Amino acid sequence: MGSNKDIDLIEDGKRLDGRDFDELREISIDAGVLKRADGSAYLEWGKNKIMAAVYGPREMHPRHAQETTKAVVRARYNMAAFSVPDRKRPGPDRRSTEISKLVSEALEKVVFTENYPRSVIDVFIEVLQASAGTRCGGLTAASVALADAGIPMSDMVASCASGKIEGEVVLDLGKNEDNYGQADVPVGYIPRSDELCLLQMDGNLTQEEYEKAMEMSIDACKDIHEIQRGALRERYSTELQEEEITKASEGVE
Amino acid sequence: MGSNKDIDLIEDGKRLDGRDFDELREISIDAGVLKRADGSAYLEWGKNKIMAAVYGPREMHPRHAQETTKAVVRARYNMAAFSVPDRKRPGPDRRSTEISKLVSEALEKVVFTENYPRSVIDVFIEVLQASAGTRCGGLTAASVALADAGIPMSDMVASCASGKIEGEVVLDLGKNEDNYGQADVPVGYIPRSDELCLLQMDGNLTQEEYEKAMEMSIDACKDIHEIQRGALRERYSTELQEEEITKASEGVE
Amino acid sequence: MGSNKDIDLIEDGKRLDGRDFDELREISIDAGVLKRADGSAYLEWGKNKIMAAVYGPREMHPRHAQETTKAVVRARYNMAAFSVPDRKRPGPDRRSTEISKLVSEALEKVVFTENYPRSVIDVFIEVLQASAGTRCGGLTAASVALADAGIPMSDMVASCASGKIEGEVVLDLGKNEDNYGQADVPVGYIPRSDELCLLQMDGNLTQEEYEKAMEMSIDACKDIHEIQRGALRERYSTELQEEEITKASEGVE
Amino acid sequence: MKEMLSKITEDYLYRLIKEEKRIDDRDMFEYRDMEMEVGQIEPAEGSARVKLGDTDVIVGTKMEVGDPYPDTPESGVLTTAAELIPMASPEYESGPPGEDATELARVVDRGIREGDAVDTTELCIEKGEKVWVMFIDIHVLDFDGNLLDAAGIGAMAALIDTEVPASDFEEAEKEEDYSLPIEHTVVPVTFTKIKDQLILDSRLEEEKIADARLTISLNEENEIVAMQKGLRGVFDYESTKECINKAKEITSETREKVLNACDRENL
Amino acid sequence: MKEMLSKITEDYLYRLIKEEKRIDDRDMFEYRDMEMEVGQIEPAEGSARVKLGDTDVIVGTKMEVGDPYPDTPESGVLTTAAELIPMASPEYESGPPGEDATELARVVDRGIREGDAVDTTELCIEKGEKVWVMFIDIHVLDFDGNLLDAAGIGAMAALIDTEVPASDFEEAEKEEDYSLPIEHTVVPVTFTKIKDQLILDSRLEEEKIADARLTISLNEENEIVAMQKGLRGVFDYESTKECINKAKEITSETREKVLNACDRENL
Amino acid sequence: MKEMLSKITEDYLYRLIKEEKRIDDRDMFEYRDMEMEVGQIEPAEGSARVKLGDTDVIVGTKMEVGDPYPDTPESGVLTTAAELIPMASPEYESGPPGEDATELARVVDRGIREGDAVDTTELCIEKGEKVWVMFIDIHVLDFDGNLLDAAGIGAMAALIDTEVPASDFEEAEKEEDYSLPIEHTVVPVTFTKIKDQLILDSRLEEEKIADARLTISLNEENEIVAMQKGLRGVFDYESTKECINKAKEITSETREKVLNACDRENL
Repeated sequence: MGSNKDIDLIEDGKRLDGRDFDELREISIDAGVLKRADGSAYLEWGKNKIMAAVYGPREMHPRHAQETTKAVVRARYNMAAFSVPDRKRPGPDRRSTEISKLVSEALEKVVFTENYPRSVIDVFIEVLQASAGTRCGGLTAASVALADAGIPMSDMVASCASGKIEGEVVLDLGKNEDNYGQADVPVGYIPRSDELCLLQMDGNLTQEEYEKAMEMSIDACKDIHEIQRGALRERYSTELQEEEITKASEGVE
Repeated sequence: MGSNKDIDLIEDGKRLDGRDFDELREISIDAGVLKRADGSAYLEWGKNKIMAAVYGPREMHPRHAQETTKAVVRARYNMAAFSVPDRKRPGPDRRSTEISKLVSEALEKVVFTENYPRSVIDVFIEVLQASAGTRCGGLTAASVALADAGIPMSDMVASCASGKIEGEVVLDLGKNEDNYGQADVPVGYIPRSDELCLLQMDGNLTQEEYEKAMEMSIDACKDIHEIQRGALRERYSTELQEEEITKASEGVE
Repeated sequence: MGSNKDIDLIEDGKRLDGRDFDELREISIDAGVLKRADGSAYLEWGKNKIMAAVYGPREMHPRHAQETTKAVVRARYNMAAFSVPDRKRPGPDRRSTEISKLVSEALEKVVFTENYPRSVIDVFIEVLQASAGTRCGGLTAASVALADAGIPMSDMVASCASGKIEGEVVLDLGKNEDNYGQADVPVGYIPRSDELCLLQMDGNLTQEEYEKAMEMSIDACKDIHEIQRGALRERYSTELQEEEITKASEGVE
Repeated sequence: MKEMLSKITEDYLYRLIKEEKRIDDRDMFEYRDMEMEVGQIEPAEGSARVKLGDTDVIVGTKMEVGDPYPDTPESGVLTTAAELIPMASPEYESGPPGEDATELARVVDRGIREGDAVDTTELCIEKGEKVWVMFIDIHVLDFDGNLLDAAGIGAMAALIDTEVPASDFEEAEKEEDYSLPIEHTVVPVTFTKIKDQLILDSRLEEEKIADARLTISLNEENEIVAMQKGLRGVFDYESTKECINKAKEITSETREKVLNACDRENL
Repeated sequence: MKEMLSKITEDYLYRLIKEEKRIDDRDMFEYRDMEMEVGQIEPAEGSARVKLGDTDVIVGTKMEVGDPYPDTPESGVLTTAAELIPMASPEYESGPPGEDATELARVVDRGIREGDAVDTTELCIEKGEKVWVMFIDIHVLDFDGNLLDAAGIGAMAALIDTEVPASDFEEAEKEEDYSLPIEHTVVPVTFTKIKDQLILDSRLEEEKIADARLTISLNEENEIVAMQKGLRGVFDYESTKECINKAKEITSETREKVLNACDRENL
Repeated sequence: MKEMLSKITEDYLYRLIKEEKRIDDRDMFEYRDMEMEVGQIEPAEGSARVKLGDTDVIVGTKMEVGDPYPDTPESGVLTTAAELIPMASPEYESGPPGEDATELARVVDRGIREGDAVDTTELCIEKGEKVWVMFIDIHVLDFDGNLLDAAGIGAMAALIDTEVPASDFEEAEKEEDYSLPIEHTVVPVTFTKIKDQLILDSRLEEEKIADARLTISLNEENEIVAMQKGLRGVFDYESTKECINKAKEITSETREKVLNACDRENL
């Protein structure tokens, strides 16, 4: 959390961008937006712009990283050089290495990895524009990309953070709230099994605040899950439509 | 091209080093100058001093880089730390990476690579002293080194640049001309088939100037080709002489 | 050797820490101090604190580094970031690369490597606190760790330096003596065969001084060898005791 | 993980090309649909996303205040980098830029630099002491051929879109941001050679069987500012002249599209 | 060179856990013997060696004078690095830190940083110009599980042990060394989940069959300052609450041990 | 890609050595033809190319103005690097220096540095602020054994050849270039041990069967300034003394050759 400067983040019971304490920023997701990838999703979440792509299951290289009884889910989180105000030097840094690890772990739980021994399922998350909450956005988009790739899953992971600003527990911190707030708790949630597959926290929370934050996040994740499902429905219906058009036009010929 | 300072590069219809517009700097090539390499050539071109060596065909490592139907020609262009006024940090940089790629591509066309599936032919170019035109010098020397290594080739590549200084199209830019000139067009030429296997250009040329430059370069490449062939003849005759001396001395015993 | 400042290192025929010219700093060695390693030793030598561990013989990776007729001894000398006054950046540097090579070479001579073709015996030396003489300390500790790992050896290598300060040849330079002295000669010695497996020197010595230094070092190495053997005896007797205790307690049951 | 085309696909493609036909029924010298979105990336000083069919490239510019090079004390500094991220193709791997990414960055860079697209002398703040340093970052999202054109066009558009962030840098000694001083609009076009046939805007499958390519960058006065022959094949001199002639026509159309997409007045 | 447990060992461990037993007869929520040696490394500004059974970790701190980050001109700089040196385990390899070492360093770092363990504003020497830069280096000598706690506890102890070496640095503008200004004592505890059972201070064999872990760092007021779920398994929300409750008790005992080992008065 | 000798060649070489003979009929302690070209590389401040038979090494020096090390504020800085470029041997690979190149650079460096070849105090421009930084770069073109001597001799010759480029650096505060201040001429000689036989100037095939080597660097007063035992074999103490005795004779001949090749008066 930030340098705790005396910056007002709440006015008249609302946040500076007008949101209520338990209100998400706007989220939209498009599935199937890339051609080369086996699955993909593009997400806008507030000012975040994030692309996720999935390749696989495919043979794992290097071989010694293969697992004999299951596929490995290998996520790579990356920020474009121009995605942040101060240019990000290309290549992984410690932060992105950690996020890549956590996202890999969070996704593996929902994928039926035992179907594909010795394989790897590569998940690439590219942050094109960053504005607080990119790991949650990336995990959310990646789940949709996995589904778009047709990879058998028990559920999609929905992800969202809540935190504390000016002593209040609020949902989905924006950029200033993240910089000047007091705590941040990103969560990855599997609705069907009611389980947490990502959980981090930093800042300062009492146990009561923690519980309030978690309950907010879990509720929000359920909403996000609906948006994810909507993106897939949209995608399939487009595909269906296209098929129908093709059929129709074939009929014409 | 350089910073376009107002520097005189032409006086009385001659260039500062006394050359005519279509005149090459002095070039000399010695073939077979290294012991360990399978083939080698040492070239001096104006103030450039360049060594080229060839190893192979030999088994390609790593294996996944092998091609099943042909050999790969893999050139590595490198500048010695002391070859330029400001010390060059050891190791490849972006410029040398690009040159290595272009030289590899230029040479592969003349080598009968299909004779050596799964092999690699390594070409090493070391610039010991640099003074404008090292990629052309390196490519020219490398061709001789390949021939010296006895690798079957359809022809040797001859290479040379022309460019523009003070609005005039001239052949084979020298160091100051390169720094303060207006355009540079390095060319790799295969005399037997009249084809271009290297072609780059930067600066500013009209189409007419381009044509003038190219015609100058192609003519010059034919001259350079003669120098290359001379180096090989010299090499073989030395070898022959040595053999004869050996025979003679054996006769004496 | 250091910057040759005018710093007094000898007073009244004694060194600043009270030692005689041919006196070692205090040395203690404990064998078998780590659980995961196959063998280990912890050494304190003056203010040096050094841990050595051995893994192997085990299969050599990468495969192309295997030797078909013998094991390779591969030492890695490393300094902890906090082991020196100015923080040492993690990772190998040129100095540690050279020491690793020399220690590998020094140890291979005493190990019966031909017993383990295609294998590697890894020796890890971690300097936790450095105070002049870490390569000798590391080599000495590593020998004990090899023995502790039960690896068949012809002898243990004992190692020690001598050098020159204020024109006098002295044994086992301390930190200031190393910084401001005139020469340093680290030696690795195999008592049983009376051979030198490590020998470096830098500074300035006449041949006479060299001989004096070497004779001091070889004598000292014999003493160090006793300390090494003591550490092993201690280790075995502890093990024996433990076994007896176990037996006794089993008897009780 | 280099992908190969099947022998059948390869033969089919060769047959098509011989008959002067293409897989997607385009003409030999026709671009795919070109979509351009300019200025969509807020944290970037300038940005452009260029789609050529399924090829999808984002170029962003970032600027900061830094040191000039000792030999050009009065010029700003330009740096171009390209990442062929593994999202874009199963053939791309994580890690530092390989030779393909390096060539891509350098060809785009040469067009911009040698074509004097930016007036770098106006990016000098204090001679020999401090200048604007500009990063042009090329990010490939989806790869279906012809990266050189997509990236080169995107870079030019991103530059035109760039606002110099003077107000963010005290050292800049200006209080207001201003548009990047553009001197020339440089646009590349790449010809791909398959057997003896030249085509424009090659798709991935076409590049798999390509012998050579030739990239030509022209400015608005039809002057050649950069060229690059690529791949292991050759060109003869006559066909390079042919390409230059065609390039004039094609790049002026492309230039039009770039300027339209950019919506900048003072050019 | 990842080591596997044999099927038999694995089954045995699962059976034990099911019966709420452990290989070394410990209780589910009992630490192994914890040994702490503080201040043994002379060249370090502060140091602590923590042994949890056979797990053996040294943490050392080093300080130097350097530049502040532009966005925090009045704060000292904290950097945490971890090396999983190959001495400590046959599974560790030489080379730059991998993802395990990176996660270890970052989790320890977050506890220290977000828990305001150090009053970094007191490490500012001259606003925006020079500050103390502190390196926390984690060196693992022997690995038998639960690195996160050993390293986190060691880091807190090393910080408490740290003397700011003001007398060594002219730029520090103070003539005497002084104890590092400690604001909070932050202590982590890690719960390991095997099937449905939670345990504390897992040993290597237990980690081999672990599904997930949860690290919780608390300060002396029982406020949560950092959390991290690790591994490929999940937690349900209820059990995270359970863990937090247990963590309060456990960390206050650990904190007591740390303070005793450190022998520092002004806290 | 380590090359092996065939068993037959190996046996032949051993038999020769036993009879105190060598493949090229040299004496045990005889150098191959030594060719030295000094000052041929114009952009270098100093340079020397040394050929020992087919071994071919170029050493170049470069100087620039930079910062002194904090602990030697009144001394110039010396850095030695070696590249075993893959041109020189099928066994060398591209990439950062391995342990052989590192040892080579460090042994050469120690001879120069510990032998006070250069008076580095004269390379101080302004105490604690700016000094001359010198790079000695060793470039191996053709490798047929005994790199240590070729590189060490070349480095000494290149240093003697070096002109300090004061006129190129405003910060140097001198207007004219001047010869590098040489204090001692340090020359190395390397003995190679095969079974119980010592030889000088080993060729590649001899090094393939060598047990150990010993490099001894002496100054013009026959003082030992650096030694290094290499390879996996051993020396006994008596033979090191023998080597030192022989080294005096040999290095004074070598020193003569270096000085003749360098054609510098003020030494």
